[in-house]
Amino acid sequence: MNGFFSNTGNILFAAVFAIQFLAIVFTGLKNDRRALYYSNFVLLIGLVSGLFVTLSSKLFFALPTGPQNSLLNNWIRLDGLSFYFLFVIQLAAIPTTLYNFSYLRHYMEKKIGIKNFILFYILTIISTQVIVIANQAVFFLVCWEVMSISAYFCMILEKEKEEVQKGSFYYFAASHVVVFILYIFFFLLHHQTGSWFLSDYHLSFEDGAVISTIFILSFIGFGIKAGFMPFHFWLPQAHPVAPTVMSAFLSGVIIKTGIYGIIRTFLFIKPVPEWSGWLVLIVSMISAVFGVWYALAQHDIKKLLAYHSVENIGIIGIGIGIGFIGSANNLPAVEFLGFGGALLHTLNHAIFKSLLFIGSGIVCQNLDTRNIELMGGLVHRAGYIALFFLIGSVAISGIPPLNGFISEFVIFTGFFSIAGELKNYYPILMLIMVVGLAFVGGLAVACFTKVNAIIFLGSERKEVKHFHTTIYDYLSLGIFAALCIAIGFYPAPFVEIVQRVIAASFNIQPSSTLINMDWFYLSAIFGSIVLGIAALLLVKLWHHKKYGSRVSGAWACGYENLSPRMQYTASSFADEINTISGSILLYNKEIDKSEKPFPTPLKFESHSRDFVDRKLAMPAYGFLKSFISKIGIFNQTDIRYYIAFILIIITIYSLIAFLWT
Amino acid sequence: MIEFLVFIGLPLLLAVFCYFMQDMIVQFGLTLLAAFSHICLSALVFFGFYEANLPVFFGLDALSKLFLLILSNVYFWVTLVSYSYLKKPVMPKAEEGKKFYFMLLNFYLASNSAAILSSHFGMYWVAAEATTLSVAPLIYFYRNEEALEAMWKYLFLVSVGIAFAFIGILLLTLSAEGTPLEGRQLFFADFVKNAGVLNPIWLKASFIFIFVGLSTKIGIAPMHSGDVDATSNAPAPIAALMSGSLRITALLGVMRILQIISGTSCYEFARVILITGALLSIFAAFVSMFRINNYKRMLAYSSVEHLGIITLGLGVGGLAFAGALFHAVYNSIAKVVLFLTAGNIHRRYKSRQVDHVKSALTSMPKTSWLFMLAFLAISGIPPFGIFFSELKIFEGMLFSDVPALLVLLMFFLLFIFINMGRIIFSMLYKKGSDEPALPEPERWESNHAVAIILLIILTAIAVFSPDVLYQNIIDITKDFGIRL
Amino acid sequence: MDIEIIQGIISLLLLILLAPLFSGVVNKLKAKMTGRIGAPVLQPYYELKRLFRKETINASNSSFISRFSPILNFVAVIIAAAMLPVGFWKPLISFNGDIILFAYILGLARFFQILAAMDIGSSFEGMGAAREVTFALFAEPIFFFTIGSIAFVSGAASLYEIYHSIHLDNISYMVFVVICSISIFMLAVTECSRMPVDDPNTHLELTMIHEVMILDNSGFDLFLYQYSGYIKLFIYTVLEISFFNPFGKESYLVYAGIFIVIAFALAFLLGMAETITSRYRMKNIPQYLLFATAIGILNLLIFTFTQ
Amino acid sequence: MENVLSILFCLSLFYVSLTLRVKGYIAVLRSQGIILAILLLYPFIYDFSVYGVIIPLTILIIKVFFIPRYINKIILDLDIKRQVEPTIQQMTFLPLVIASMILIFLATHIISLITKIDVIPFASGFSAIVVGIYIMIFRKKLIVHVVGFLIMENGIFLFGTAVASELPMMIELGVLLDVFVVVFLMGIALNKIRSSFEGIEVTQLGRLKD
Repeated sequence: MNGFFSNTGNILFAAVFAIQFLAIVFTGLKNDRRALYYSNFVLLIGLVSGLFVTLSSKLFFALPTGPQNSLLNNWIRLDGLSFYFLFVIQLAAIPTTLYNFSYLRHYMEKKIGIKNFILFYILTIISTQVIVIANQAVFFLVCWEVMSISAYFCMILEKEKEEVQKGSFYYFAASHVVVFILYIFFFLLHHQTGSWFLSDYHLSFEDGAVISTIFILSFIGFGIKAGFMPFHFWLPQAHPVAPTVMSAFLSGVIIKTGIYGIIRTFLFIKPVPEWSGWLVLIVSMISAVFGVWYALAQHDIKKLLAYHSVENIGIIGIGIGIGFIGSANNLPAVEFLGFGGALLHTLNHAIFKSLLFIGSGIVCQNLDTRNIELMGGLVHRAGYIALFFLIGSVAISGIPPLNGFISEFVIFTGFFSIAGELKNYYPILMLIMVVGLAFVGGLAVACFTKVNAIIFLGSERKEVKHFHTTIYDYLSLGIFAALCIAIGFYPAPFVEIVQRVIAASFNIQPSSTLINMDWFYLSAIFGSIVLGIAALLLVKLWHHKKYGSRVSGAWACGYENLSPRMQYTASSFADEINTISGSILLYNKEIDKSEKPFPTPLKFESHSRDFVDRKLAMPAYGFLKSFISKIGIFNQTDIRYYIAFILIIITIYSLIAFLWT
Repeated sequence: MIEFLVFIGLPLLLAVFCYFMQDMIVQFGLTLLAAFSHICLSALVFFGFYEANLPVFFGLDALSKLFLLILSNVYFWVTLVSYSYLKKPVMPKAEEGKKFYFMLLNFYLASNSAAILSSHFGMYWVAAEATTLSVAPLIYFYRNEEALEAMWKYLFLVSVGIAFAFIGILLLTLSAEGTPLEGRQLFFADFVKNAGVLNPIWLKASFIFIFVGLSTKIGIAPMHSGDVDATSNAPAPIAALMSGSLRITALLGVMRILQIISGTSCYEFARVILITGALLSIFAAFVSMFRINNYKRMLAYSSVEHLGIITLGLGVGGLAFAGALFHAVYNSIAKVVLFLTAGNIHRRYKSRQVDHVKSALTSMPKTSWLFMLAFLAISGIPPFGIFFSELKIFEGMLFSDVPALLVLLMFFLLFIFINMGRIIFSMLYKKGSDEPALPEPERWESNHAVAIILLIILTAIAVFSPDVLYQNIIDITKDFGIRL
Repeated sequence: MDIEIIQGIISLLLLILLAPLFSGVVNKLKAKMTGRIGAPVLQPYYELKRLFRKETINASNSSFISRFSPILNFVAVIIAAAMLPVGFWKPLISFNGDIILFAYILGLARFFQILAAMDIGSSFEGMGAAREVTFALFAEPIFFFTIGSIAFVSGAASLYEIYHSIHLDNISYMVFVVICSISIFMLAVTECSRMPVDDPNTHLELTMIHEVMILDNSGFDLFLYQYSGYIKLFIYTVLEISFFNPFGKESYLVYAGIFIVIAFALAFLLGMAETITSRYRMKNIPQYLLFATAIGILNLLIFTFTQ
Repeated sequence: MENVLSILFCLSLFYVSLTLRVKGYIAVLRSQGIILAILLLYPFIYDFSVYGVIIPLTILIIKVFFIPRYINKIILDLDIKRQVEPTIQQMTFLPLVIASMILIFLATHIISLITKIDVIPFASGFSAIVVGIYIMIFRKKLIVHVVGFLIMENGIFLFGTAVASELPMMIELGVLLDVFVVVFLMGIALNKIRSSFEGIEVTQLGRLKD
């Protein structure tokens, strides 16, 4: 504690958390509305001031109000990586919390108790922040569990619904698996270094098999949390059923703690063996491709977005994989590009995924459904929501000029860099990766054109009486959208931050590949796009004035009575792509064909089930269950068996004793 | 002498008194007083403020200090909620059972204290059997068929089991033949001191018999059935008492013989037996959780599981041994909360079937939240204590000579957790087909307060990790000759 | 001003201005091959002029997307064109990794075009959009395989440098480049909606891909779409032509000659394909595209292991 | 003398595994109690002490008088059928008992080569334990289970004398008291079972399951 209060930054830093904890107190208010407003407001103050303190740290602006690196007897440690993730968390949490005001009003109208939700929401946010700064293994685990459990309690806001029970339980079970794996992970680290402090964990190649074990454990453990492909199955179950605020936070931030864990592990064990880079790269590529492909087959908007989280985690993982390969071959340039891409995409994904979830939440609440087949034409009802959603969609598809492109661009450059630095067979493999990533981009385009078009464009498939939005909706979406645009158009400062994070805390040889990319060139090009569009818009206005413009019905081969039901559906839109990998997506179509002379109504439905869930996890559980049910030995009700057991077990033990040497 | 009076004499006297005095309030008040003095004195003894001086056959060492505190802690809280529990019993037939409730409770305290404090195997055996006898009628509190069956099975199985333990004790004397101990009394301390010269064959045999015999009482598979039946059918406070303290007392017997054996060449063998038994019990809990349909039974199996974990820790040794002792402390507290809240649910829904309990979280929010928290606590989720003790056990296992077992253990624990969670959440959330018309709001009851206090204690011990507890457990491991 | 920038601007202007001419040539050649006289070579310019003078009509259900999309489409295509090296001149936009931007900026155009099509709310456009998105998905890997393989062989990451690394003196490298050009040709066929993937002259909405997406556009919007369509075709043509540049020689005459010869050859090939083949069935098109990808992979493998 | 008594004890075991009459069981209990009492009283022929007689006398009182009478009373009260229905044939049960006894005697002999034990009382005691458990396992009537338990207890007692353990008197008395209370409680429980269930056979007690 010595000297804790000697630094303004420390005091401010402590105050930030104190304010956030104070928010919990307000959830105790009797009146739901007051509890919501007061506690959320206090939390917002805490988060905003937290963001300022974070920004004033050495990593960002190096103001005197930044906290010291090591606090509370080194239980809390603030290195570049921690600050960066703290920044991501706080940045994403502020608009999400803003949206809370609007989102929870619907529940208050329905007389559903929300106080527990707010309480656990605040707890989740605090614990997530503490995770990335915790420097003591047990403390880390405690925060990790508190985060998981409080997120779980947030999820069960609408606990009466069966799907909520099921989906949240997936999450609950998955997080327990993670913790068990992390136990072993930390035990091994503790055993190797004799310390419980994360900052003391430095292992070297001489530790051989232990390094591999630690790496595998961290990749599986944190990978489950992050949602890499074979371990992703809880994600599409849990995200749709969570309240939107929570899905946004879960998808935007909580799964990033898994990424934080993997990168942190890298710092413990670097330089990593090269196979680990390939493992991460291949798993991530599979996650990216199939994540987005699964997303394309979904009709449930939140499930779709959940699968997109798998995809984006895959992209982040690709960056990490590149960094690992660079580390294994001692190529700082590649490391900077790989980890830089991963960290940037972490930030970007937090922004646009939260945006998309919140946008979808607004739509779902107004339409009272998550099925996109029942939506449509909302652009006429809520133009700005549609616009913000569009910005998020463009960003997540990795299309210029928004932020998604920036991080993908860094990752692409990372591939080129590996191919350039390591000749031999690397170019071929990297080319395949490049193509894979481009393919992911193409699928994302397909998916988000589908989502945008079906939800917002065309005409309304379901009667919407009143589309209710509040200022908070626009505020939170607006902040996110502005961030998407800002990072996209002016990436240089953000890249510089990432550069500094890697240079400061990754302890690798300096390299300026990341910062020396032509960022201003990109900004100029994007600027010129905007200029070009503006110019053409003026031309267009002039043209309309001169040659006129009018509105008329769409071409329908002369048919007059077009109805909203005749629009192209999401199922049909994605059908061709989904059919191609139907066996992995478990994509099945039900076409109700009529062969009668007078046609009856036809039906077309398509469904996709998760392969890992349906073909691996559930059958494994089912097998286990049926196997267990065959074990009748403990199922006796007769006391004579109980007594016989004593005799038998004594005989067996005695035999063991006799045979004991 | 005063300590002997408080620990054993007073409850015994009160038991007699309660037999004649029929007024419930007086019985309750006196019992509570005895419980309070018991907890005070055992705390004083534990913290080292009071040097206890007990008559022959009795004695105190680090281990019994710890277990005595566990007992008096559990007993005190259980007594505290007993009165309100008795006022509103679930079954109408229970009236008859109330008459002997406090008498048996006092008798239980006396016999259990005697068992823990005993320094002699024979004394331990007599007292342990007496605890069975005091608990058996309490199991039959509801006076229904299930309770009767449970009581019969428990009484019979444990009696047979404890008879085997007696054989084990006799075999122990046999092992001392031809040594300086021959013809001497069966004091633990003597045996521990001269452990090296004991005949290993008989020592092994003795260990097997004592372990298997007491397993019926601890609930180590495959002898756990009687225990499970009894715990699941006993009234909530008694179930809490059994899970929290009685099983630990039985475990004490095993630990005594383990202490002797730990200094001899048979230690490896004893470890194998302990680990086998422990894994079998965890496996039994694992198997049962898949098909269980009765939440009290589920909790009983959870006890089987956790006693299995404790035994596993004892068997593995090292850090896991210390972890197991911490686990014993935490488990006893968490189990009390679980059983008390489950008792509330039982009282409301009049059924132990999981399917009959619907949307408990809305109809009885206080109990349900506590129940859920207790479930989280027992599943080893921080910041509750069991997390920390499990951490120690896991770490101890990973770096012992049996690291592979950790994977097996985690596999079992994971599915136990998943299945328990499935059951508990379905109780708490699942909507019933017919909602009762405006269920009356749940009022605060004494057992809510007790549950909250216990959960706070559970967290506080873990978070502040008091030195005295830590030191005590270090002392115990020293007694056992185990290097941390 | 730097001479390179002026060269870049000139080549960009050349690309934009000559693009309709190329389409005119293709159509003329095609007409000749089917025995017709055909429209004049400058017909595309007339068409653009005609469209420009027409009133703009929007579908009643459409939103800002379909008004905004043509503009964005046009700008994106021009930006892409600005990255293309014409001859040995350095393009206007050239930096490390611009091939990624090139592919993605065309993706941006496509994204909004698809949205604009869906904006109408008619199933014709929906169908077209669905097909477009499917085929584009499989087309993108072709681009990366071909251009990317040259890039990885040369170690460069900008289009200009990639093309300048091509030296047609090694026979195995020559074969490699020729096969790459075949892949790019197949890509161009797909991206620019030519036979056998799409029939630009069909009259049945159900069989269209690209045309059906702009079915409800007219006037200025259609003008922009058409124009960007011409430029896109020409972009791919230039990509193709650049394979065969003898970059060692900086002679305008040689370059112009090669440009004209290969452009004619390509126009001939396109016209020929449209004359002698019929459009594939929709469900066979992905196979066609995968075939092109497979050629790319095979080519790269052979090249890497014969070096 | 010890060996003679032990063999008598073993004979009672054969009888108990042969008979199907409940009365027979009670007679066996009585006779075993007497054997044990004699066994304990035998040393006093040479060296009499009033203090040492207490335990054998208590045994005599509890094991020979109280418990058999109590069981008899239960049988009469509850109107238990006099005939025991075995779950396995007597012709299987007896060979099982004999085989187990042979095994135990052989094992004891082997062990006695290593350590110093009295083979016959030791093995007889152990056999009684095993037979008691066999009776519990292979008989359906609950009252017979109680008898089985008591035979096991007797076996343990014999066993105890064989290993020459000297427990303090207070504890010996405690043990006896415990056994007595167990039987007493079991009797009460049997009464209740009789009034709650159809019969008093172990098959009735099968309600408690997962």
